[in-house]
Amino acid sequence: MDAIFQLATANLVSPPVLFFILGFGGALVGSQLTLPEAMAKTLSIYLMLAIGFKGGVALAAEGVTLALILALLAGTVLSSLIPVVAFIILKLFSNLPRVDAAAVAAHYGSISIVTFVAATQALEGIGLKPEGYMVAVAAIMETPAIIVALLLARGVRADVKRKSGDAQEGLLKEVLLNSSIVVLMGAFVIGAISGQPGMDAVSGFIVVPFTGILCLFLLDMGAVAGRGMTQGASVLNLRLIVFALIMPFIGACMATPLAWLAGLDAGSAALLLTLAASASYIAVPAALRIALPEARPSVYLTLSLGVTFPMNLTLGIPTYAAMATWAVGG
Amino acid sequence: MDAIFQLATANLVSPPVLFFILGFGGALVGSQLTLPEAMAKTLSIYLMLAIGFKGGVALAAEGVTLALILALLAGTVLSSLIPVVAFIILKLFSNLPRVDAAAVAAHYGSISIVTFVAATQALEGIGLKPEGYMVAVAAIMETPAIIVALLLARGVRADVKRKSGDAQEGLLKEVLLNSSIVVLMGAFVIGAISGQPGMDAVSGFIVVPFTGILCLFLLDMGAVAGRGMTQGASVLNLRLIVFALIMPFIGACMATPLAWLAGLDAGSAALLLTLAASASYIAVPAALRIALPEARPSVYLTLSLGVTFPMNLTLGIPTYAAMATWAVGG
Amino acid sequence: MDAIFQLATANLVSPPVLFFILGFGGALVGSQLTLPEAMAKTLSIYLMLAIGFKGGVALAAEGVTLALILALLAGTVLSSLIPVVAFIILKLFSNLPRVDAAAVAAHYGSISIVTFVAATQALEGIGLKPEGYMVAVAAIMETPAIIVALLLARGVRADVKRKSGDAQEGLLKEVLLNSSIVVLMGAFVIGAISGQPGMDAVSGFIVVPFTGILCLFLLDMGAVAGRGMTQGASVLNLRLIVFALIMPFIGACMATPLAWLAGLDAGSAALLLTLAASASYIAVPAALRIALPEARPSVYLTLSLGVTFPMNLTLGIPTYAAMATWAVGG
Amino acid sequence: MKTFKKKQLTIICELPLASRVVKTLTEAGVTGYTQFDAASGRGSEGEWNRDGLVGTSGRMVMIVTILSLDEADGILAQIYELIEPQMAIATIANVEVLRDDIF
Amino acid sequence: MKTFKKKQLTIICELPLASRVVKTLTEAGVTGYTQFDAASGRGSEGEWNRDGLVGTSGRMVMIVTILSLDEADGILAQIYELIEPQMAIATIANVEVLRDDIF
Amino acid sequence: MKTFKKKQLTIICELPLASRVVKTLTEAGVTGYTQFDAASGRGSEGEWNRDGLVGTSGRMVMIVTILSLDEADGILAQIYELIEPQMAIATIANVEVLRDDIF
Ligand SMILES: Nc1ncnc2c1ncn2[C@@H]1O[C@H](COP(=O)(O)O)[C@@H](O)[C@H]1O
Ligand SMILES: Nc1ncnc2c1ncn2[C@@H]1O[C@H](COP(=O)(O)O)[C@@H](O)[C@H]1O
Ligand SMILES: Nc1ncnc2c1ncn2[C@@H]1O[C@H](COP(=O)(O)O)[C@@H](O)[C@H]1O
Ligand code: NA
Ligand code: NA
Ligand code: NA
Repeated sequence: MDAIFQLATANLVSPPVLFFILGFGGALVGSQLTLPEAMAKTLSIYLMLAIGFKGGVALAAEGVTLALILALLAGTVLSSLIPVVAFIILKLFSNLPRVDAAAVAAHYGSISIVTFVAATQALEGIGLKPEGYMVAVAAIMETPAIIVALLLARGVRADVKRKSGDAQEGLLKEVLLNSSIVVLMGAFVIGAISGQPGMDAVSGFIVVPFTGILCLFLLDMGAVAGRGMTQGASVLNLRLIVFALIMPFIGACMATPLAWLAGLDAGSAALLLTLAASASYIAVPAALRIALPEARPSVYLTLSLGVTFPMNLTLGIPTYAAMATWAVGG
Repeated sequence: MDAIFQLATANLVSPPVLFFILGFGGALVGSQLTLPEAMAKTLSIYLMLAIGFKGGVALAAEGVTLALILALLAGTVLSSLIPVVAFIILKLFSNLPRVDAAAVAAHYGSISIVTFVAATQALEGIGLKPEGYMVAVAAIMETPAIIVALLLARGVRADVKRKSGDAQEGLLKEVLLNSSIVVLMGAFVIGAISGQPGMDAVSGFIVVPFTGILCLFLLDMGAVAGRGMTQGASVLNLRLIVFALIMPFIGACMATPLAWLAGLDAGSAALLLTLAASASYIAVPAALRIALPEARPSVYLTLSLGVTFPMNLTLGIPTYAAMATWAVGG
Repeated sequence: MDAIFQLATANLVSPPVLFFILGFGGALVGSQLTLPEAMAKTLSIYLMLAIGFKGGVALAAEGVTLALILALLAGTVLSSLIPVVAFIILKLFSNLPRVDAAAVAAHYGSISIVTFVAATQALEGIGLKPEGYMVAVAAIMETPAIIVALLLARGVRADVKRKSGDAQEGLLKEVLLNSSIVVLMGAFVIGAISGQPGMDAVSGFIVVPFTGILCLFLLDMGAVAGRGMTQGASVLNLRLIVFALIMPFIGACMATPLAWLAGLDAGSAALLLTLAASASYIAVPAALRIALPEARPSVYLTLSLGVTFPMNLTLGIPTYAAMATWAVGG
Repeated sequence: MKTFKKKQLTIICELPLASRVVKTLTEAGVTGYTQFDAASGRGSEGEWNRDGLVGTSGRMVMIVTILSLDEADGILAQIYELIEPQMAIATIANVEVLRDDIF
Repeated sequence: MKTFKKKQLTIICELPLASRVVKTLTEAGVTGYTQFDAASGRGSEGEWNRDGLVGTSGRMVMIVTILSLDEADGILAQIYELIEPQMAIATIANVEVLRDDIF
Repeated sequence: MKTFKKKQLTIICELPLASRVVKTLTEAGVTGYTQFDAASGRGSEGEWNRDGLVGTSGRMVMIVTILSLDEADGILAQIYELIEPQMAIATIANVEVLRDDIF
């Protein structure tokens, strides 16, 4: 408990989290600290590129291990099961219509790549460097949740056969070829090919300014999250807020035994828990606009972006790190 | 005199100033070297973030001193008095209508944050590192001048009672919550909280590329200033140009005794003089659009952006450094 | 031959080229990895600024030599002759209308500044550091080809006298004052003025992240090239593709004796060959829109951007390096 | 298809004024609006260009709102009062829409 | 000058939907279209603002296409079916052009 | 409110041509204009997209100008001559404004 507390404090006074809080607070008092969209998009590409490349270089050093295969498997299982659990909880304890519940479930089953980046950085800061292949685990966890959640929603949508064939195609494109994932995995492969000499050539861009650029990006993300919470406040009720605060920990608990079974080290285990706990707010919303147009963005975005993301960034990550250390040993 | 001359030469061949001149010259011969707006805005946020953070880290090391309080006081006094002096000079020696004179006075009383950043960089280059808290002084000097200038303009505007309540509210929001100032002060506080460990984490972004990024930004600012001067040339007359060249030195002279009274070191004193001498061209114009729509932008912008800003950047800063060193001792 | 092969392999697994391939491949499978335009434009300004500045600093160390004058002369000759050769080849072996043939010739006579930047980086990587003044050679080679090609097209355009006076003026402005060239040459002069102390001040921005930023930019350029090839595929026929693959080597062959005559070192010679081999796809298209509106962009852009540029980046540069080393000695 | 007649009100104004225009429209009860960034232009105060700018002044935006015929006149009067002293223009045009109820 | 009457169809929709709108227009045989980024706005789902966004959702674009009078009605019906369940609006207006043949 | 009839001329053209269009408009005496960046589109030369581009070619802009009824015809003719050989389209529409004198 004490360890969690120390980790949490260290995390809270780290510059990236403080800049996130600045952006979030700015939005609440009416100062718009967002970056121009062109820049926000570029920074997210930069972060994917950097984290993917670093992961690839690490993989080149580590080699492909059984743990990598097991971790990919664990990620797939989590991304498929978490939506089911989230959906059941929402149907039991909230009054969300089925389609909204399924949409929310998709978000919590999938992952937030920004949370992943921030967690990687925070874990390295406390000496829990995750394995390089966790990048691939993050990538693989994005999609299954969407498919499962669509099946969950399907019950209400038997009427939309014709459209859905078309929609599915667009959906797959939207999800599998979305630039974040392609850059992340592409940079991962490039890092694996070019190895340490490649890293030496680009570390002045990929490593040196990384934490600082993350600060700038989280300032923007904080502003967007704060805006999202302000604008979506009307759709929130106590039950939904409680869901958004508790569900991450349920996801992390589901991930814990899998991390242990897969034989992950503490850093990688902490990342797997974080991925399970995180909720998408970039890739999944775009996919659902096409696949589930009836679901209300104000519900799923406010929960994942306005409540869960800030909670994970501040309190969640240190807790998951502590849980992972406890489960697999420091 | 010799020292000024040496400082001025060193300043003139420093890359940031040379890039400013390139942008300015490009605009005059018809080559548009501006950056896209999204980038210009991001670079200005970066500079605020970096300079604020550095100031905060320095403050954490120095602690809150009496000099900090006195410097804030001096800044407030200068920002309130300079507009009055500028207004009187303009009413006596130019034929500007009262409302334009007040608008120009607001600009010269407030500060140019870009000039502040460039001066900080230049002063560090010649070994006159200012104290960290000067960031807070810059922030506090932005607003009083606007309020004083509105009072000066008020005489002609007794008719606009109803509107002005509404306008004032927008004005305060525009000025106090404008993202530059919030990022500057937010990063200052974050720097103070996270201290040297925070700096170690982000210096690869905040320190390493700083001067180079400043070059890129000043290339853009030079292009914008040159464009402003070209487009506004028709409203200029000799008296106004002389005003724009002399007023900065009057402001610097007003700041000199205050710097001495506040017991500032040479670097901080040079910055206080620079702040007094500088004229706003980003925050104040936006505020005046709402608060004084009758004032002509072509007048106040051409003077502050097209004449005073280039003069300060090239000749002003070294002169103020020399004045400060002379006044408070090197 | 073995050396070429080794160079080519090393080039192909270098991160910049791999990121280019990622962007290109993404476009082919339908994932749009472009950066926002504001960012692409800024990165290109950054690259011009950095490469120009570095060249200028190098020039300040080397001093103005006879080789510089001779290299400028060689560049001018190449940029004037290559279009003629390209035009004749196209008239003989393709069925392009005269105006399209002239337009294509303009592109191959002029240069691709991105190829120039990538080649400089690659050459430094294999220990063939070019002289600083090659930046000026690149700049001077941009324009003559356009003028020559317009003369070649003129035959068909005797009717457009009145318009062309006006068009010429716009053309010259478009070409000589286009921001790439002005920033490149401006930074070159600034680098020469501020020398090593200037470099020390800005190297954290200009040198440290350079290769990494080049990766990001080439990711974008790959995506744009891939898109260009996909969209333009319908205008291509085998003869045109063969032209786009062979013409660069003809240009490089024409440059080889001149590099030897000018007494260039191996690195500079390799760059001269690369410049001769490269085809413009940014500056010349813009100029021709005004000067030769009848020429079809889909033809000249698909060839230069979709075929020649990728070929140069992957196979061309190492080949030219090997040719240059062979011709002037390592 | 059956369409319904509406009015399209288009306002081009400087960015610092935009939030007031939007506030006026919202308080007057419009069902929605869309704002666009303009890139450059020329008006009574001369030329302007968005490139290179850092602050909100010096650049124009366009605000478009689709109105029912009834409300158009009243809203027009309020907008006129607001933008008259400022750098701004407003135009009204006839358009048709597919759903009567949402405008 | 002699001008010809055409219809201008304007669609404001969320970015993830845009490629479908364009696909529908293209399959219906329009001669061209132009798409613009909107900056901010308000509609049935509340306010939105492009600033700070990373993905495609949450921001609107405007798609403009000039149609001949004949084809307008058919295309309208198809577009209506596509955008009806989504965040989107569509308007039609009369315009004139100089060349009859290219629209 | 009392309104006045004007013409809105809208030109969509490639960016390298824009400065000439503006020059033509200015020399013809228009009181102002506003230029917008388009994001993507399709025309006679196929699809285009602004994303990723570095130069001025390959992307379109929209130039809008409000004209008095008298001047519209003459300006139209000049614009037509300029844009005819280029990638560009032009449309004219009826709009109303609140102040007669400034257009
Ligand atoms: N009355 C309106 N006038 C102009 N734009 C509108 C209007 N209503 C909606 N919009 C735009 O269309 C988008 C989608 O609207 P909606 O379908 O109401 O969610 C909104 O976000 C606005 O940008
Ligand atoms: N029918 C149309 N509706 C709207 N925009 C069009 C249309 N046709 C062409 N455009 C736009 O005008 C540009 C030039 O068209 P074009 O002259 O056909 O090459 C295209 O790239 C489109 O952006
Ligand atoms: N006749 C016009 N046609 C189109 N846009 C205009 C016109 N006049 C002014 N504008 C735009 O509206 C802005 C404000 O105009 P003004 O109120 O004349 O200062 C200008 O900067 C232009 O962008
Ligand atoms: Na998750
Ligand atoms: Na001042
Ligand atoms: Na060439």
